[in-house]
Order: sequence, then structure tokens, then C-alpha cells
Amino acid sequence: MGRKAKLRNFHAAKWDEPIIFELSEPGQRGILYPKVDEELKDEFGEIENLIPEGMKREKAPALPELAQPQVLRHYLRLSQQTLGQDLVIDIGLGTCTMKYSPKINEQFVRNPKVSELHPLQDTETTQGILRIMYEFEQMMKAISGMDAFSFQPGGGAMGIYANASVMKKYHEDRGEGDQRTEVITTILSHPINAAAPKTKGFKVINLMPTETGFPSIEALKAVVSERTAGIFLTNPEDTGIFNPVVKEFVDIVHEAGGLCVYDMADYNGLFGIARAKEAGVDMCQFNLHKAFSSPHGCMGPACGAQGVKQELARFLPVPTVGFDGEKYYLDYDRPDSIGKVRKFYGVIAAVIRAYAWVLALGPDGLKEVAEVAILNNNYMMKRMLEEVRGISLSWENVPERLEQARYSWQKLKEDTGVTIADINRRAVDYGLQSFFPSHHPFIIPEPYTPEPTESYSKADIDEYVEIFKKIAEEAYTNPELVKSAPHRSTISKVYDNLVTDPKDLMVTWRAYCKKRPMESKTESPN
Amino acid sequence: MGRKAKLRNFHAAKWDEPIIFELSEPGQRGILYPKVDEELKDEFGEIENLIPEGMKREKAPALPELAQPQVLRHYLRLSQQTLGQDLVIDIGLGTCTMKYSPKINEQFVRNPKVSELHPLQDTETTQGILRIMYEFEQMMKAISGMDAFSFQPGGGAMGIYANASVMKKYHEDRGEGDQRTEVITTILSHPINAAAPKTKGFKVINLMPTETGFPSIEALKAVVSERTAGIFLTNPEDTGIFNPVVKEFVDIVHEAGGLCVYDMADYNGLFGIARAKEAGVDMCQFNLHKAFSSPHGCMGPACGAQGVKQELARFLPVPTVGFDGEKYYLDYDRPDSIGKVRKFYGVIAAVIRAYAWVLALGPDGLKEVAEVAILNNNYMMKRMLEEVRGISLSWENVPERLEQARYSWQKLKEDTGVTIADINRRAVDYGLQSFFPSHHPFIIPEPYTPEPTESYSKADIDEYVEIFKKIAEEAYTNPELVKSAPHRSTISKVYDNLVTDPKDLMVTWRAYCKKRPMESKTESPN
Amino acid sequence: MVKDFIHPYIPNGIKQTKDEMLKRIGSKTIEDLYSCIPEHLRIEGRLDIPEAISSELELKQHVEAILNENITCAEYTNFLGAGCYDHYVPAICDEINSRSEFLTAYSGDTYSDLGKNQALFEYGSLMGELLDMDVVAFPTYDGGQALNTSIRMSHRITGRKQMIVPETMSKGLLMQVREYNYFMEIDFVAVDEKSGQINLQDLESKISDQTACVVIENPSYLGHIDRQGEVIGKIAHKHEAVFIVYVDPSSLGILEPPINYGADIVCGELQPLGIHMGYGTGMGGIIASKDEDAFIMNFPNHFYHIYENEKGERGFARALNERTSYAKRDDGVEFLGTNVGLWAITAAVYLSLLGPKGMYELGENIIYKSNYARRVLGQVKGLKILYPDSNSFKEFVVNFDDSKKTVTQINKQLLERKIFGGKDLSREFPWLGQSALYCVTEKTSKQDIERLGEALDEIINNK
Amino acid sequence: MVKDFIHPYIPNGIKQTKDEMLKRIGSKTIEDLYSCIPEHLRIEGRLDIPEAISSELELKQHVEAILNENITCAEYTNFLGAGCYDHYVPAICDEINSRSEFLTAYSGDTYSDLGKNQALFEYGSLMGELLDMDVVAFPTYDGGQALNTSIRMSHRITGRKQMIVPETMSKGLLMQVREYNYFMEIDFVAVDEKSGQINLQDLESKISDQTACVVIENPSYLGHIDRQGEVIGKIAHKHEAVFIVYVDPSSLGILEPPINYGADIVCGELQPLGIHMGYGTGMGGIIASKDEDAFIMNFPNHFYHIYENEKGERGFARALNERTSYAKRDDGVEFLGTNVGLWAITAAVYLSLLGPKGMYELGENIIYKSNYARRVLGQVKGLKILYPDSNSFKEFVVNFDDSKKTVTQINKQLLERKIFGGKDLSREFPWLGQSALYCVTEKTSKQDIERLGEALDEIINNK
Ligand SMILES: Cc1ncc(COP(=O)(O)O)c(C=O)c1O
Ligand SMILES: Cc1ncc(COP(=O)(O)O)c(C=O)c1O
Repeated sequence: MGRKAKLRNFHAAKWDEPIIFELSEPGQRGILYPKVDEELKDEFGEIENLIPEGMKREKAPALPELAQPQVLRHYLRLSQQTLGQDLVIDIGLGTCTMKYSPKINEQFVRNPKVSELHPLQDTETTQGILRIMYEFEQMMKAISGMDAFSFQPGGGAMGIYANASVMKKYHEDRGEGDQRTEVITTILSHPINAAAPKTKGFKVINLMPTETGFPSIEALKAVVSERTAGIFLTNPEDTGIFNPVVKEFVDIVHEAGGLCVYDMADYNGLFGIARAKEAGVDMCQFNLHKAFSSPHGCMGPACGAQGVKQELARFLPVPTVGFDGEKYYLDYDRPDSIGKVRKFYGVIAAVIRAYAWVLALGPDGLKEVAEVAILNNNYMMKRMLEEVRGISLSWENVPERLEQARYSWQKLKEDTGVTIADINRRAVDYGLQSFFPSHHPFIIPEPYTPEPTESYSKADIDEYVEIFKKIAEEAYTNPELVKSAPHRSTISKVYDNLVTDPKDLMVTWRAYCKKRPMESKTESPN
Repeated sequence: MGRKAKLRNFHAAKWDEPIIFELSEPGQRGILYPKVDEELKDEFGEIENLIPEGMKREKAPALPELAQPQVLRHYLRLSQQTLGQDLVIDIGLGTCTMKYSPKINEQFVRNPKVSELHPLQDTETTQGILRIMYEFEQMMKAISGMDAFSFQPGGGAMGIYANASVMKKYHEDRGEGDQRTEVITTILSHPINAAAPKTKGFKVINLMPTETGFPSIEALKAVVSERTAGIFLTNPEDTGIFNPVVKEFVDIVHEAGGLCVYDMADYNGLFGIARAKEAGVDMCQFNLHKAFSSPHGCMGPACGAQGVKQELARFLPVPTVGFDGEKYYLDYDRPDSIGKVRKFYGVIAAVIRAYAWVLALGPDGLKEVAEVAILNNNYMMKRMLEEVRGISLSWENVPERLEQARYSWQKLKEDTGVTIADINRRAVDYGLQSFFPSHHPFIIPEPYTPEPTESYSKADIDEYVEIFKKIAEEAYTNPELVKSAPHRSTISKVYDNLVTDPKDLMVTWRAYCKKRPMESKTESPN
Repeated sequence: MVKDFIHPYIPNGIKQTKDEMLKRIGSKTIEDLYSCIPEHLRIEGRLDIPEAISSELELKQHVEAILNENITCAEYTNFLGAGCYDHYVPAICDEINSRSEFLTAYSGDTYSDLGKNQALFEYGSLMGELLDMDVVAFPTYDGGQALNTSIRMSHRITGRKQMIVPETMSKGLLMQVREYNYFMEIDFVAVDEKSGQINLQDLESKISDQTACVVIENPSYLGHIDRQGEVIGKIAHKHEAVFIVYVDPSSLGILEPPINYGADIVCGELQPLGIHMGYGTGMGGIIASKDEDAFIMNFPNHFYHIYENEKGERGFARALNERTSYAKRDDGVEFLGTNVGLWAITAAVYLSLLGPKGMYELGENIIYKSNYARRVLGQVKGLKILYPDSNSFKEFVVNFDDSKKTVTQINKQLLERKIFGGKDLSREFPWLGQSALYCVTEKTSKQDIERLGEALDEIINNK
Repeated sequence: MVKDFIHPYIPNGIKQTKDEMLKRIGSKTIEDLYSCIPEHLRIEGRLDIPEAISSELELKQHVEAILNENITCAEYTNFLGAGCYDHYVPAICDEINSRSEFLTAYSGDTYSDLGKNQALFEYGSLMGELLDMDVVAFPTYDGGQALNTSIRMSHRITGRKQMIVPETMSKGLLMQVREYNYFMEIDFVAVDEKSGQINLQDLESKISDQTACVVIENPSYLGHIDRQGEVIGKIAHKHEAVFIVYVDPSSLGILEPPINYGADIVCGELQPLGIHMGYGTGMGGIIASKDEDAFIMNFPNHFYHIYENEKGERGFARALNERTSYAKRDDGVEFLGTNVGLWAITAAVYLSLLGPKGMYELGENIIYKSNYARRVLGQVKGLKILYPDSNSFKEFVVNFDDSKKTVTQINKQLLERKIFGGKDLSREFPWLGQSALYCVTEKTSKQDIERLGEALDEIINNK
């Protein structure tokens, strides 16, 4: 049965494609716009008549000029040089929950019935989309046990930020705004759990894990006080370790008068198994572009679904979606709301996709997602740890992992001098997406965090493991091969971490043309 | 201005992708269908009750079983291993008129307003599509000077076949069906100009070209007789040479009582310049998937637009599209019609795309298409002949070429032993589509027929020429490199021309599993 | 001299570029380059076609306004089939066939188009499993042309000129068959009035040592499942005629593949396998045969063969090209041209997605729902289901004679209720009276069927 | 023990596979693998969500039936703008952003996602030309967040807490600004009643050495083109405040980029550049600054920098990461998360397609048509165009006070005529009375405008 795991003789598409500016041919046109009606030109005369003095653009923007087939070709070639989840065994980007984004859902969001909707249309004409938002909110309530949702945040980070805002508003509302200035989180949490409350003005306390992979109750108790505004928890964290005493954490914070926020971006292993509600938290957020299958889109657009308990519902961003028994409506009458964190109502396309995905799976399917994600991860872990040289598991004395795991290549590095940066470049030679090591700071040396979601078959996982077996073998037998990788990618090694001075920054072609070191000029810019 | 021609450091995407059967995992599902309502199952019982005895399939088809993401991934990878026109400088496939297929036109044909139309719907509900068919017929009449069109033929070959059918019917109608048994064409014409009349029962006479690139008037006269049913001409032929005495050819055939058919598949250099009408022919066909920009789609679907003079209109396939001043309708009342050559009305998507393409360009734009196609070809020819070693032009004493040209690599072969097959494999290493040598028989040794349509920029053409300059250079300096190519393609050299005995044919996986030579078995099949 | 003509589709419209190129050529004007075309062959003046709509925005507005005049099967409830079928098209089929690479590739060879060639080999392989056959060709224009070639093959193999086809064959298909096989004699075998099954006596009486082939459709054009395939095959083979079966591939998850009841050549319409109707755009022709030299060498179509090198790398290339008209011009087998490669790839994706179980569920959905419709309509006063003694798969014939209304009248009234009624057969088969061919697919819901029943009841019985 | 759960999205649902995997792990059940989750944290029973619609066909029918309840701007004539714009989206923008590779890639690095990274670098580069600026960051969530960060940057750079914004700023944007910059004081600068231009005296009176930034929108939310940018910039700079301009990128083919009248930070909404509205899905935030260390190091966003190796190969990678919260957690600049990469790529395609001339034509279309609409509506009895003394670009304010009707009433009546009237401003800016913000883009035709004029005349004057 099934395919034998074999190493793929891969080579990336390599088009050696210039920067779009280098393809410019002055005079060419990629698209034409309507000619302005002669009658209008007669009526108003020269365009200068319509523009205040000094405001007419003097120098046309130096955009490239290409004909249409050449523009298309350029971006198609670039697309082929990109290892999207659809194309690869995208297990390496742990914490990102790289799962299959069903193509049928793309048809929904690319339907003009969605794409051509203006957010300010009379709600008489947007009943369909409001219904989906409303129904999806009911689903999310069931999935999380929370009581109200907003889909306005434009990603997980913004969802967490919005939770920090609600936390602040809550304390202000109780007259404790000035007192509750501290937020607690864990050092292993996604950086946003520190950065978002900080952005909202809180002082942040980062707890270190013990040998259990999570902080001790004592450590928590030591920092909780009347200054505590709340705690931002992730469970499981990116390590895949589940904190079984999370309820105790929550109780301690609650007792101190703080609120508890759950970061559910790593939720994929918990559908139908565990919820925010049972953990007793007050708020949470889900990344619809991760566990709920909306595609990642080269880093967005995304949606952080923000869920809160009833007591906090009045603080959610404005507007929310209501239903009066006959019609769906947008509720702007929310005097206690934190306001707006994003224009209009958020990335509704992500909501539609997530809605369709939940519908396609139903209650049993969602639980199956979680169970298979856990099974896949545990199977892979077993093979990785037993068969791959030089790798080890973090917090080895806590053997259980849910849907992902953090490993370390420290031993391999010590034995061979090969680093995670080298391994990562080499992995690309086998047709893999580069892997995610860890967020900063690196608590674990030479970290590595793969996540084999439910979208991958056993055969996929086996192929993935074989590749790392092979790379480890290479590191031990021929380290130079790994260090000088990639050899079968779109380009060979460049030194892509050299900028430390903002003066050297070249993030535009025009800056590059001005600043790039003379020796690297291969031809004069356009 | 513009990019410097540089040799591209190309490598094809190489996924080393198994055959889909090798990816099968019994039990997996790619898609689910609705469960049959319980009520229906109750009503009818087992499926056996609905199927006559012996007709229920006993053994399920041994189709592969894959989950949805794995199916998608497989075909996406295969797509990346395909050098479509959108991706490459597709100048090599001469006679195929590889031009840009505008993306906006894809939106039209993928619109449910087209894709979800059943061909037998009441014409009250298909006025839009009928209007496009009708209006496009008017355009085609103007473009060609013919008087009536059918878009039913499913490609150029079928268009020519349909013309052979009309020819036959015409003579039968005049009582000369038994007498007019011979069709004349030229050996350089596309093989279909011999094969189609032959399929229609005609004896075919293939005229050889003289040193002019086309047959002599004398040769024609020598074969014309009262048995002549007609002549199938292409002008220009795939050589790019225009026959200036075509009218004389036509007159000679007409005088003998034959009909004249123009193959307009190579029309790209003639828009707005020369037409079937002025040449005096009675019928012609255009390939909408070539000069009219409908994409080639891995060899179809396609459309051969069949155009005829008024006298022959009654023979066109049934139905045609009419307009009564208010409504468009399908006219089935055509007693003299040849009947049907394809189901319903043909590949209407190609008609819509061609319609939109003609509209986008208008009368001046169409002429510009032709002029730029000619300019591009002549520019490229100049560079090829002056700068590339070992290449020469066929019929060198006739220097004019319109939109394409046939070259010969005979000298290169004599000098270096490198053949067109070698060059073609090597061209792929530079990111080019393989080129078209010539139809059979090869009148010109080591033939090569590129066609730089109006879709390519000067920079594209320059890059293309540089590649062949380089390959010729390689042939002279390092012939083994060329002979052992490809080196940067998806696979290396395979011997892909070994089957001569039908017993060795393996066109299905199941045949391969039974027949493939033992020594090549790398693993056992699924 | 040379002027600017700036259009997004034509990069070299720029005067400066043109001048540069002309200079390199050594010509003054572009007209000089086509001076070989004599005056008398030139067009006078400008083409008489509409002026350009060169902005994409206006073009889109213009074309979509026209297309919006259509009303589609996605908007109304459709019961039309009759050779083009309103099946569900999985999202991934469209995803793959809209990929730029596949959409715009053409006839490229082993290396440049390896992916396409593999997909085409997979098409043949998957179709081979569905048909249970080893030899499957690149698909041809449509089911009709597949049948045409099947018949011609039988002629070339047997040297005979008679074909026998069922009298219930669609007139459209028949027109194609007559046109393409103009030199052959056609005999119609009668069908049983109650069952639509081939009348075996009639077949025996018509078959002879002049018979090149016996053709059946299964399911037949009128929808019933042929249950005598094996007997018919035997009769054909007794006379050394070729037995050709025109099959609906959407039935093959639940119905026996024709090879197993004796077919020599199997052909049919590809469109049901994941391809949109597109007003007929989606047609394609399946064609497959037994793995015997005589059959193989008589295909006019491409074969995508698999090759392997020492490294185990696989290539795919057209094989036995010497058969074809591309190689042999008028000495080749029939003729060959651009066919429906994109639909072959689409069907490959479809079959890969559905697998054996999906094909079964598909067939199951169709046969249950269609039979339900047959029963529901059969219960409407004034309607009669023809061929009651046979099982049907997705189509069946409804007779309206008792209602005293014509199919035209009824269909107009259904249209008002946003229903596309079945195909009018009254001109095609006058002997069936006022009859219509109704089609039910997996897309049709139980509610759709019940609504149709009610609508017909209303129309006919003024309910 | 383990059961089959067969769903197309979950390949390992097969019992046999699960068993094999469990065996390798050494566990009996999957539940064993999450025994680390204590009972009290588990959900009791099944999730209370709708049962699965696991067939794609039924899912499609279900979802599309709901979506079909919407009526769109493609069906009705739209005059809504106010922060989300109904511009034409070229076909190629959608073609590229629907490519599987781009759609489903994420944060991959230099080698695995070279194409994505190059496209993102090109986004910055193209936007740089449009803005005439060297430093352009990866875009943020939406124009509002871009403005938020711009304001925060000004605070970090100056250490000050006052911001000055025009009183005509949209209430939506203002809600975002207040929420995010909660710790800052906000002062509104008045605008001239006749022109909508910033009242410079008022600005001078409010600015101080506590001012972190002066913000203007150009064109303003109410549509008029700010003509005092240079003076305002000078006033800001005199007080060492940062001058922030929120710009509409669709205007920059014809209007001067803000850097040229003194802006330090330029931000704005990305959506006009080739991205569908999608009920607000299409939003994105442009953010760019002067090429100075203090600005650069205060961006919270990613920068895509270009690298070159000895062979001349180019890679693209995120640079100066130490600034960000990814590297520094709470010590980083603001916070960073998943933003709108796909829209960045789409905007890159859009700008590559349009080029300088396309951007000019776009602006030309908008300004002429919008001014025509302003004139047509100005001639309807009972309507008044506000801010007559300024030029407007694509939006303008219509006041209905003389008509004695509310905007709500009028818009309902327009809706009956299949027109989406302008955005009701009556609650947002009560001081404008019954006013609405009308938007005209290149998609609006002269006929659309005239039809709107007639409809309003009918509604107001009972014509
Ligand atoms: C645990 C966790 N929290 C928060 C985030 C931030 O979400 P986003 O990237 O959508 O801003 C992520 C995403 O990587 C995450 O993994
Ligand atoms: C001159 C000529 N005639 C006829 C044809 C046949 O057209 P098709 O491939 O569409 O069958 C072609 C296509 O290659 C051609 O170039």
C-alpha cells in the first residue's frame, strides 16, 4: 500500500528573472483606461483646471513600462519560485498550521457576490454576507465556549492586541485603569503576547518555563498582585506541551482581579477536545488563516477572531452583527466598545472560508482534525527522535506533545558544526519550505518546530522524515555540502543577514540603484 | 532602454513526481458526493433493484485513491513542469501562432453565464451568447471577405475537413460527385490539407515547390482536369513565403470547375492586409486558437472557423445563428447542409475569446498585429541568419518572409554532428519551449520553424536569438554538451522514440505494469 | 514613417522600437516587408469591424452586459441532458485547467512539457481503469467524433461497409455519423416498444458478412440501460463484426464496463467528467480499444506512451506516429488535429479526485434520483413514462400525449417557473408523439424533482 | 478502537493508517496521546455546531444560496466610497493573486520563497516610485493602521503626545486613531466652510512644542484636494513636528506626491490599487517614510531588503529585524503580525500593469468624471455641493437640506432605482446637515452619472 518514501530528486524552478524595473521598455503599456469623453474635456478643459496650483504631479512616477504579456509572465515566474502550501509538504512552518485551504472556498470568496460588495451598502442588500458572519459567530461560540465574537482584527496579532484593549477598557471601566498596569505572559508565548499588551501601555512580565515546559504556579503567584491587569496564555505553546494546570493559573489571576486571555492560534490539536471556556478564561482569539484553513496569502490578509465572555461583550469593536428574527443588521450602538481596530468589519473573506470549512467538517470532523493533527505529530516525533541523528526534543522529561513539537539540533551542531541555518538551506534542496526554528529569544538552542497538520498523509510525513534523516547524515559525512547549500534552489547562497545599519537599507529599487556596493553592479540600472 | 539580452540561468521545476497511481492510499477520498436520501433508499431498496442483472459493475475501477490536497498538489506540480506560452518566450512553435491569450477573456468564458449554459436551452435564455456568435460572424466576414461562417468545427483540422465536405457536397449537388474525385494541395501545406480531403474520399495530389517556395503554375496546370474537385492552398505556407500568383492558381482551378480552399491557420501576418476574398477562393478556415488568441490548452479545445462564399453558405453545418431584427435564433432548417461535424455549435468559449480579442484591437489594431508579426519575424530572421552559426534559410533566393520562416540546421549538422533533436533538447536548458521543425515529409533537411508573433518584445526576440547563438557555439565547441542535453530540465535524456511495434505500446499505467521491461523496474507498481 | 501603436497586447508598437528593428533589417517601412503581396491581393481600406474597445474596463462592461442576457442552469433548475450534462464540476478541476501553464501550452515535447505529457498519460491510465482497458487514445473532438472514428476503424479492420445502429440513436449524433461515414451503409435496428432494448431478431436479420460494426449506446440515448450487451456482442462477433459501445462514463462507477460484455472499441462523451457544459464547449471524445495490433494501428489519434531511462526517470511522448496523418499526410489514418487536451487533463483530475468510491457515489446519486424523478413524473396525471420495462440511468422519456399539450407549450410554461424542461423529442422521433427526454444528475435535488412534478401537474391539470 | 473517518481534507482518517501509526508510536488509541489534557479541561459531548455538509456539491449549493442574497456593485450603480473604493481590478491582478503558490505561501525565507520575496521587494519599489520615496515598508492591515503607526512613530521620534488632525477626518478612521493612540491628545484643526481647506490660523493656534505630528488627508475624506500642503508642512516643521500625509494612491498619477510638499511619513489605503472591495476584505495600509535612521528604526513593519552574491544572484530577505516585536517581544517597536502580503503582491502587479501612463489615465478618468458628477448634481434643484471653493478628486459632498428629505430617505429611493447613493454623513458630521459623500471612479460612466442626476431630480422634485 502507498508510496515508498524516497528522496525526491528536486530542483526549484529557476527563471533568473530580473527586477521588474529592468524589464521596462518606455512606451509600452500593460493596460489602457477609457478615454475621457470629449464632452467632458470640452466642459472642463485641461486637467490643470481641475487641480489646484502646485498640486499637479510634475514628474511622472518612474514606474516600469511593460506590455501585458510581459507583466503576466514576470509574476507567473515569480509565483513558480514560491513554495506555497498547495505545492509542498509544508510541515516545517510549525506554529503556522499550514493546512489545506479548500479550493471550493476560493470560489466563494472570488464570487462577485462577495468581491463586489461595498462595506457601506444598505444592509438590505448584504443579508447574505451578514448571515454568514452571524452564523459563523454562533459556530465560534460553540467551538470556544465564549459568548460573543468580533471578526474585525486583521490577524492573530491584532486579535491579541484587541484583547489587550478590552482588558484595559475593562479595568478603566471599573476605575482600576491606573492601578492595573501589569500583564503577565510566558517567555515561550508568541512575541505578540508581550508586544500587544505593551503596545496597549502595559508593563509586561515574561515568565520562564520550568522543566515542565511551562512556568510554575509559584512563579506566577510571585508576580501576581493588585497591579495585575491580566495574563496572556497560550496552550499548548509552540512547544506542543499542554499546560494541565492552566485552570489554576486562571484562578490565581482571577482572584487577583485580573483577566485571562487565551491565545488560540495553536488550536489545531484541540478542536472538539478542549475549549477556552473550560479553562475559565475571559477572552481568546483564533487565527482563521491557520486552524480554520483560510490561506496564508504570503502573510495575509488574515483574521483574528476575537472571542469574549458575556461580561466583556460590550467592549468588542464596533459594529457587531445582530439578527432581529427577520433581518441581519450591523449594530453600531455600542457605547462601551473599544472602538475600531480595523476599517469596516475585517477580512470577511477569511470568515466565509472558515465558515465553509467548519460546515464541511461538522462536529465530528472538527474533532477528527484535532485527533489526526495529534496523531501525525506524535508519529513524526517518534520517527524523528528515533531515526534522525543529532536531533533531540526540548523538555525531554515531558514526553507528551499535542499537534507540534519543538526540537533542537544542538547535538548535530556540536558534532558537525552544521547549524539550523545550514539545515534550513539544505532542506530547500529537497523541495521543502524552509522551517520555523522558534520565536525569540531562543530558549532552546538550535531550535526547530515542525507541525504536521491533518492535511498531510502518512506518506508525506514519512518523506519529510526521510529528508531530515538524509540531511543529518550529510551533516555527519559531508558537512560542507550542507553548509554551502542550497544547491538546487532558485539561487545559491546569498548572505542575507548583513544589514545592521539603517543607512544600508535597500527596500526599494531606487534605493538599491543609489546605494548598492559598486563591486556588485553587474549592469547599470534602468 | 530596456533589458540587455543575457543568457538566462534557467532550471526547470523538477518535482520528481510519481504517477498518480503510485500515490494511491486505499481508503482515502478526494471528494464526497451527497448521501442518497434515506427516503429514496427506502423507496427503491438496494441499488441492484435499479440495475439489470449482469450490468452492475462487479469490480470497482482500480482508480487511485487520494485525499484532496494530495490530488491538487500532484497536478499543480505537473503544471509547473509545463512551459505554457504565458511563461516562456514561445517563439519556437512556429505555425502554431503562440500569442498572448488575454486574461480578461478567461474571465468571460469562466463566468457561469457561459460555463453553466446548456446548449439545448430555449433560445430566449441564450440571447447573449447567440448575439456574440452572430456578431462575431459579421466580424469574420469583414476580416476574410467571405459571406458566411460556421464555428462548429473543433479545430483547424476539422475546419479543413468541413471544407472538404462542403466541396464534396457541392459537386454532388451539381451531379459531378462521381467525376470530381481529385484534390490538389502542396506538399508543404499542413498535412491536414492532404488528410482531410482524403478522409472525405478524394484522391490527393501533392504538388512540390519549385525554387520559389511554391509550385509552378505549370505543375498545377499539369494536374488540373475535369476530375479536379478543388485545391487546398495555404498562403503563406509554414515557410512564411507568400505565393503572389495565388490568384492565378485559383483561376486555373475555377476554370476547370474546381473549388478553392484557403487554409488560414497561418493568418497572423495578414490581418487587414490580405484576405481570402481578394485571392478569389471559395472557402477558408481560421484557427481561433491561433491568430485569434484563444489559448491552445495543451492541444485544444479549439475552433476552426469555417468561412464560405454565398453560393456555398447553404452547405454549412447545421445549425447556424440568425437574427430576425429582434431576436437571435438557431437555424436548423438547412436542407442542403453537410450535417454536423461536431456536437451542438462548437467550442463557443473560443468564439467568445476571439470576439473579445477583435473588439479589443479594432481595425487598426488587427492590422498592427499583422505588421508587427511581420516586423518581428524579419528582424529575427536578420539576426538569426547573420549571427547564428550553422543556420540557413530555406529557399534562400526568395528572401521575403511574412510572419514566420523555415530555417535549416543542415550545415551545423554537417559541421558538428549535432542534430535538430539535440538542439531542441538543449533549447529547453535555456527555458525555451521545444521548437517545431517542420511537418512531414521534411523537404528541408534539419528544419526549424520559429514564429515570433506580435506578443513578443524586441527584448524577447533578442534573448531568443542569443540562445541559439549560444547553442550553435556550443555545438561547434562542445558538441557532446548539446548531444547529451537536457541538463537543466525536469528530467534528463530519455529515449523517447523507441516504440515501433504496437505490442510495445504502453499508454496506460496498467499496460506499463504488465509490459515494462524488467530491468527498468525500480520498484513494484501499486 | 512608422507610427506609434500602443496596445497592451503588442509590445513592439512603439515607433522607436520599430525604427530600431527596421534599421537592423535594412528596410524603411514595415510595408516594404510585405511588398511581396501584390496589390490585387490587398484589402482596400480599413476592415469594416467595430472600432476598438481598447480599455479593459470598457471591454469587460461591454462583454458582460451581453453575457448577462443569458439565463443559466445555475439560475434555473435544469432537466436537459441529451448529450451534454449538467454534472457537478469539482473546484479543483477548474483550478487545474485554469493554470496558465496548462491553459497556454500546446504541442510541446518530452522535456519542455513533461508535466502536461504526464498528465495526458495519466488521463489515458485513469480512463483505462474506468473502462477496464489497456489502450486509450488522446481524446478527440467529442463523443460523436469518437464514434465516427470507431466506425471507421471497424471498416478498416473488416473491410466492410455496413454499420448497424439502434433506431433510438440521437439525430444529432446520427448526423455526425452520416457525415463522417458517408461511404458506409447504415442499418437501424429496432428496439422493443416497452423496454427500448435492441430487438435481437431484428439485429440477427440485419447483420451479415457485410457488417463492419454493431453499435450500441449504453445507457441508450433515451436513457435505459442496455441489458443485452453480451448477447449483442456475441451476435456481432459471430459475423466477425466489430462491437462498438458508446458509453456514458458517469455510469461506470456502478455499471459494468463494455469490454466486459464483449465490446471491441469503446467510445463516448468525455464532458461528464469534470468539464463545464459551456454551451457545448466542454465536449470531448473518449476512445479506447482492445490491446491488439489491428486496433492500435487504426487509431488516427495520438498515443502518449511512457518511457524510462537508466536513472528511472520517466518521460512521455507520442508514439507510433507513423500511423498518423501528421507523419503520412493522405496516407495516414483519417486525419488528426488539435483536439481537447485541456479536457483530458481535467478528466484526469476528476477521476483522481473521485476514485473508485466517488465514481460509485456519483452513479448511485444519479440512478436513485433519476428513478425517483421517473416515478414522480409517472404519477402526474396526463404523463406517461416510456420504456417502463427497462431500468434507466440518468435520463428517461416522458410522454405528454394524454395531456393534449405539446412539449413546446409545456416547456414554455416550465420556463416561466424557472425550470428548463426535458429535451423535446417530437421532431427527432415523431413516432414517440409529444415526448421529452428528462435528465437528472447528482446536482438535482429531491426538492427540485418534487417541484418539477408539481409544476407539471399545475400546467397539465391546472392544479 | 480507532475508527475510520473519511474526509477529503484529512488523508489519515483511515483506520488502517491510524493503527499503523499508533503502532509505531506505541500507543493504543489517539485519546492516549492527549491524556495530558485533564478531564476538567475537556469539552463534554459533541460540539454544538451544524452537522457536516461533506459533499462539495451540497456545500456549494448551500453557501452560494446564501451569497446570492447579496446585491452587489456589479449589479447596481455604486456611488459609495468613503474609504473603500470601487475601482476597476485588471484581470491579471486576480490571475496572480489566485495562483496557488502565492495564495498559500506564508512566511518562507530567502530560498524557498524567492519569488514571493522578490514580488514583495517589487511592491516596495513600485510604491516607492509612486510616492517618490526610498523607504517603503511591507503594508499593514489597512490605511487606518498605517496612520496609527505613523502617529506612533511621530510620538517616538519627538517624544511628544499631541496630534493635530483635520476636523473632517472620517469618524471611522478617527475611531481607529483614538483606539490605537489612546495615550495621545488629539486636537482638531478647523477647515474653511467654503473650501474645506485647513484653517491655517487655527493650525497655528493649536500647534506647539507639544505637537508630535500634524496629519492631513489629501484628498481629504470629504474629497477636496488639499492645496496648502507645503504651508502646513512648513508650519509643522517650524515646531519640529512630524508632517504626516494620508494619501489616496489612485490620485498619484496626476497629483503631487506628499514628499514633494514636505511630508515626513506618508500613509494611506492600499485597496484602490487592484484589490476588490470584498465587503472590506481588500483593505491594506501603505506606509513609507523619509530615508532617515530615526524613521526607519521606528517602523514596526517588515522591510524586504535586496541582497546580491558574487554571482550576481539576488535574494530578498527581511532586514533590521531587531527593531521588531518578533525579535524583541515587548521591547520591540509596537507589534507585528500577519498583515496583507497578498495585497502587496496584487498592488505590485497593478502598478506594473498601469505604469506611469496608466496611473495618469486613471487619475484623469476619475477627476473628470467626478467633477462632471459634481456639476450634474449641483444643477439638480434642491441639492447643494459643499466646499465649492475647492477642487475635488473622486469624492464630494452633496447637501440635501433644501430638499427637505433626509439622506436615508433619498438613499432608499435610489436603491429602488438600483443605485447605491453616497455615504450618509448626517450622523458623522451633524454640522453638515443632511449631506452625503458621493464617489465617482473610472468605472462610473457618464451615463451612470446622468442617470443619477435624473433619479435625484425625480426623487426630490417629483419629476
Ligand atoms: C501562537 C500564536 N499567536 C499569535 C500569532 C500571531 O498571529 P498572526 O501571525 O496572524 O498575526 C501566531 C502566528 O504565528 C501564533 O502562532
Ligand atoms: C497551416 C495549418 N493548417 C492547419 C492546422 C491544423 O489546425 P489544428 O491544429 O487546430 O487542427 C494548423 C495547425 O497547426 C496549421 O498550422
